[in-house]
Amino acid sequence: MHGSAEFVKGKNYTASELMAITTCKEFRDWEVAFVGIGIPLVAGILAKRLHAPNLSIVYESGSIGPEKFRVDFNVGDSSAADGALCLTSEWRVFGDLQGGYYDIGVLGGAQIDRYGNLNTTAIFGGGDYRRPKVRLPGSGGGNDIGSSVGRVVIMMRLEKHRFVPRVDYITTPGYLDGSPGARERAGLLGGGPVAVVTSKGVFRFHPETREMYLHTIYPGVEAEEIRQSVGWDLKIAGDLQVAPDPSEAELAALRAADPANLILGGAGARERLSGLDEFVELTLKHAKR
Amino acid sequence: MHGSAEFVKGKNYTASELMAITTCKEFRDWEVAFVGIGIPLVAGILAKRLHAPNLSIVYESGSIGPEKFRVDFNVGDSSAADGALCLTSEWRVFGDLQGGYYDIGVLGGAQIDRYGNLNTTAIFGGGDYRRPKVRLPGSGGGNDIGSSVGRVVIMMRLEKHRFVPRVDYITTPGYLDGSPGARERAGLLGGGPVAVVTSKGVFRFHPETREMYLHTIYPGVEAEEIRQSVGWDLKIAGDLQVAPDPSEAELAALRAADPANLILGGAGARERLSGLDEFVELTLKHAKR
Amino acid sequence: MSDRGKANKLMSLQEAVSTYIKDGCSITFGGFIGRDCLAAVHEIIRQGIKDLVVIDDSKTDVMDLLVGAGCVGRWEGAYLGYGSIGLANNVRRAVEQGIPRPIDLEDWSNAAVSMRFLAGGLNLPFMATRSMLGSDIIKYNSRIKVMEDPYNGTPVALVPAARPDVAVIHVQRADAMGNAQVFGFTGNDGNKARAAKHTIITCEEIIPTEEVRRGGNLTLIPFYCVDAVVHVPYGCYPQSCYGYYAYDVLFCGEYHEMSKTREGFLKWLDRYVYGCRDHLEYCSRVGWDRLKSLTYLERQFNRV
Amino acid sequence: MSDRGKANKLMSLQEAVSTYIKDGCSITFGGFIGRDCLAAVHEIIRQGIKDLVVIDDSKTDVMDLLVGAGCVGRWEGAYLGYGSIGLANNVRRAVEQGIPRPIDLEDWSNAAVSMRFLAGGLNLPFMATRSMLGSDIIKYNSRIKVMEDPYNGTPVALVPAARPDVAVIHVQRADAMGNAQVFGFTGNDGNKARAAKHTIITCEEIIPTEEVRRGGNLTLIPFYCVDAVVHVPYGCYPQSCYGYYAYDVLFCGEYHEMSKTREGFLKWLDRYVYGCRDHLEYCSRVGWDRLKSLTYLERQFNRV
Repeated sequence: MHGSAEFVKGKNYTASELMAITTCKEFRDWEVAFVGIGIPLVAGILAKRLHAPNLSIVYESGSIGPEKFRVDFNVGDSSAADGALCLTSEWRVFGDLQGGYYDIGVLGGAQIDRYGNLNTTAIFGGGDYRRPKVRLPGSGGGNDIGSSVGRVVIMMRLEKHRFVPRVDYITTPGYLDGSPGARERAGLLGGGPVAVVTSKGVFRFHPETREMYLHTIYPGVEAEEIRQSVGWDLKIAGDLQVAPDPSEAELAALRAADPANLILGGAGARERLSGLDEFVELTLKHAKR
Repeated sequence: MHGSAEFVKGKNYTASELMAITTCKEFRDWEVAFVGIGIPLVAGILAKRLHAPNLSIVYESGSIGPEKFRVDFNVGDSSAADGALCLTSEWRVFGDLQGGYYDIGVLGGAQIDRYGNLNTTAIFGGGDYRRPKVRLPGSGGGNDIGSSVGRVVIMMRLEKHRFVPRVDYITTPGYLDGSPGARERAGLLGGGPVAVVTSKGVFRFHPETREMYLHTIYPGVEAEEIRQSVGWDLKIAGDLQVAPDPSEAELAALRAADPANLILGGAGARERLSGLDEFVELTLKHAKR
Repeated sequence: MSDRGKANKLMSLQEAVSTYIKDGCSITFGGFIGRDCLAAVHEIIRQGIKDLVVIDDSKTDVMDLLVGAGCVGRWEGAYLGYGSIGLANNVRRAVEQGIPRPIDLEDWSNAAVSMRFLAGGLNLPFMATRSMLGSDIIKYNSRIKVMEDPYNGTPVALVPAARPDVAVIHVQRADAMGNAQVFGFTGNDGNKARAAKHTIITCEEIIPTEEVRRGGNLTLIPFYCVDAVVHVPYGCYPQSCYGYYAYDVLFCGEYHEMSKTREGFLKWLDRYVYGCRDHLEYCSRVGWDRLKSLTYLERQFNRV
Repeated sequence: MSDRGKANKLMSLQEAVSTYIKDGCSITFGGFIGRDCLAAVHEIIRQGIKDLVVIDDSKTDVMDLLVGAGCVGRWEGAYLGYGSIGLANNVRRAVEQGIPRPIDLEDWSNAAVSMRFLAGGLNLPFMATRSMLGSDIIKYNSRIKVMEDPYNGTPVALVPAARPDVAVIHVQRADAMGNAQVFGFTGNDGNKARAAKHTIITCEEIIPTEEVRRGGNLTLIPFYCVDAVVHVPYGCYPQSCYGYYAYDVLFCGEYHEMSKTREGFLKWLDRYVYGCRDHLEYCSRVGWDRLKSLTYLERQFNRV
């Protein structure tokens, strides 16, 4: 998912920043994380700079445990290999994913349903799979991560057309039809989704019904506002949590991790740069070495 | 197969040396050869030192195209990797073998039959597979080479108990039951055996019947002597060839390739060495760098 | 293999592309949205090659250009998006509106494509995977066959080997024989080179074979898989090449903005592809200072 | 994986063996009649571990010792012979005469074993291969299943994944986390480490993690596959270790001569295994000068 530079009303952070900081708390120190590109990756870098310095990030291009000196725009950027513990092949890291070696994966998506199934392939609209309204990037490694990683965290902007009762196309399996043992019956090895971090709050999944429910809201957000943005009758935790505002330290660390604001700030941030030289300068200045 | 230091009667070379020199002529320049250990390997090194300097030798341990500075006693010796073009994994070179990238393979064996099937697993004797008279090393990569390499050259001492109508156990497929298309029907990709280089002469295979026949005899050997050493009614080529004696240059190159005579000379040669230092000295003196 | 057993496979990019890449052939590209062989792609477009069947994992920059230039008839792959930059505009236009021509899409996951090339690289008819089970990727792709494994009875998905006609792979270093050394991640390149009927290597540096022999552990692709070796410095630009130059996020951003309209894309194509005789002219147009800045940046972090 | 995510996995050879290698467990060893972990094998014998199920490709030196010492109940593998030196005497005695105990043998080819570990390393239930078709290996091994491939109808042989309890792998360099770098051929070690439930790395040198990071392309086995890291210089002797020491053909020849009789073998075992408290004492008994000669010889050809 892509960033935007606009501050949340009355706050000193953007929705993207809040999502990155919230997601970063899902990583634990010493874990191995298989992380997709964009804001999910920044969340991983941030976790390494904050509470999980020994987190190893794995890229599907074949890089295992790089030092996160600089931010990556793609999983295949040379930066993804900076000081890596092991530089290997794509098929090998997917094999290790399937082998159960990776604890956590973070994914974005365009559409999600109540059982955590993700669509990143196509929004059918009036059309169908062959001629959709919007063609999305496709699975990439998303399906593989959702199939086999220990637990999955999903990051998505909360919008009603994205949170639907049934996705047009299951690119990445969540809990499928939600029936008991649906994942195991299909042959899936990973644990499935544990959290959906959105721009308004965090959803989790009921251990029995496997249905997504509202677990945490951000400061200043109303639960009802969230319920209106979801396409099914959303359940809300009895002990609904309210997340704290990000601390100054968290925001500073995050902004240093993406110093030109190119991930979190989106296209607008590119235009604000005077040119490539400023990008090079900012990258070198904030590189953590 | 293992060497012996005894000269052929009336000659200045041993049977092992003659076999190595005869085999070496089967390699062509620029080919890629998958070669087993022992005398087959020395034949490959010799070819590189004589007429095929660009021959690439591949070892099943995962070494591709080493410079043959020194002789190897096992496929996994560090020497097998000296100056290699590519150092990789065992499964990878077997994959490349299966992919058709290797032109020629050279194998030894304990038992062979008229259709070129090889046994390196067990001589049953009075027993069976589970409790054989002699347990041999097993397939190793032999079966794989015989299954998939472009063409196979076999090296074996000519002895009646080794050249049998039907091997006790087909470790490495030759032409199986000899019926037309037997290899293709089984699913085998490689071309099968083209020559059996023995201590008395060279056998080849009839293009239609797939039966092994006598193609070349060594100087001083009688065809009848060979026929007596084979366990079936051996056919002899109408234009039976007589191989020339090895040249002095060939013998000198061969002896420099195995300077301590440990491959071609067998156990006796080990005892003739004064100790490890002499071995180190000989190796360094004759290393071709 | 005898035609591959030659000491010198060096040729120009023009010659390598025209010799091995034909209308209608199937093709795969090395790299993984990083180390993609953009210079070769520009040459394919300049030569007007049509109806390509691209079999690949994640290969956005390459595909968006080729699709926009009308070179692609079919895509079998996993991902076509610009990471943090956005969707692939030319791909969208082709799929949603058939502009400049419709393309046939077959969806796989990256692990599935990886297994297809592993099978191809081992000359096996298929590989199994535990990906895609339960998903709609299988529903819409009849070439994925779900079976119970004959040892434990667990479900696995079989995927068929990929055996494209051509692979084009950019590496850091190669010798004239075609021994190719890759630094940084290696993607599926080792398998792609083996699976393809013909492999073109483009590289940042040509090194003597003696230098290859000093570091055989770094040779990902041995000479016997390679047909052509082409020296193309900055052959991945605007993508990154580990140890040589960093990603040009601004140039890519500009491409993304321009390619939002068909007119904008065609303008871009005229300027950077049709309007350049060869890769050298493209580099000049981009600006050598800009390229050197990216080399400077990369070398602060990685050196080969 | 949390128990594997530790910064420091260094331990003694005694501790690593006693922690992970139990009576009756299945085990595989790294190397390929070269870079085999002989020091660990001696320790297994000293600890009197019994009924091992060894799953391996070509692993003669290791197996002949373990079989002769009565540690092995079953072998699933491809090759047990001494290359140019001769047959494996202890293996022969066990199979032909049940001395010191009968062992159960299951024959595979090296490619088949390689595919078994590739399947295990990818957590797949099986792999296909085009080896062994038409041979008696299939006739006597019911776990090899010949099928028609569902895409083209060609015959292939399926082999089941190998998932041993333990892998012991000797490498040139590793850090305390367990990132293991191999120079020279790599055998099936990358897959063995992944396929095994527990992996013990023995190594010639412990290096700082910073040094690993300077050459990530040489890391064959990442930390997350590793449970124990043991520093054992000359840990492969009398076998070779690329870049560190050459093969001792004379010592191996002497072993081969002595092991022709059961008595001779037991004498050898007393002298070099039971009679040595640990690997250091074994090195002393062999003689440091001898070891240094082999290092000198190797370094004329290869350096890490």
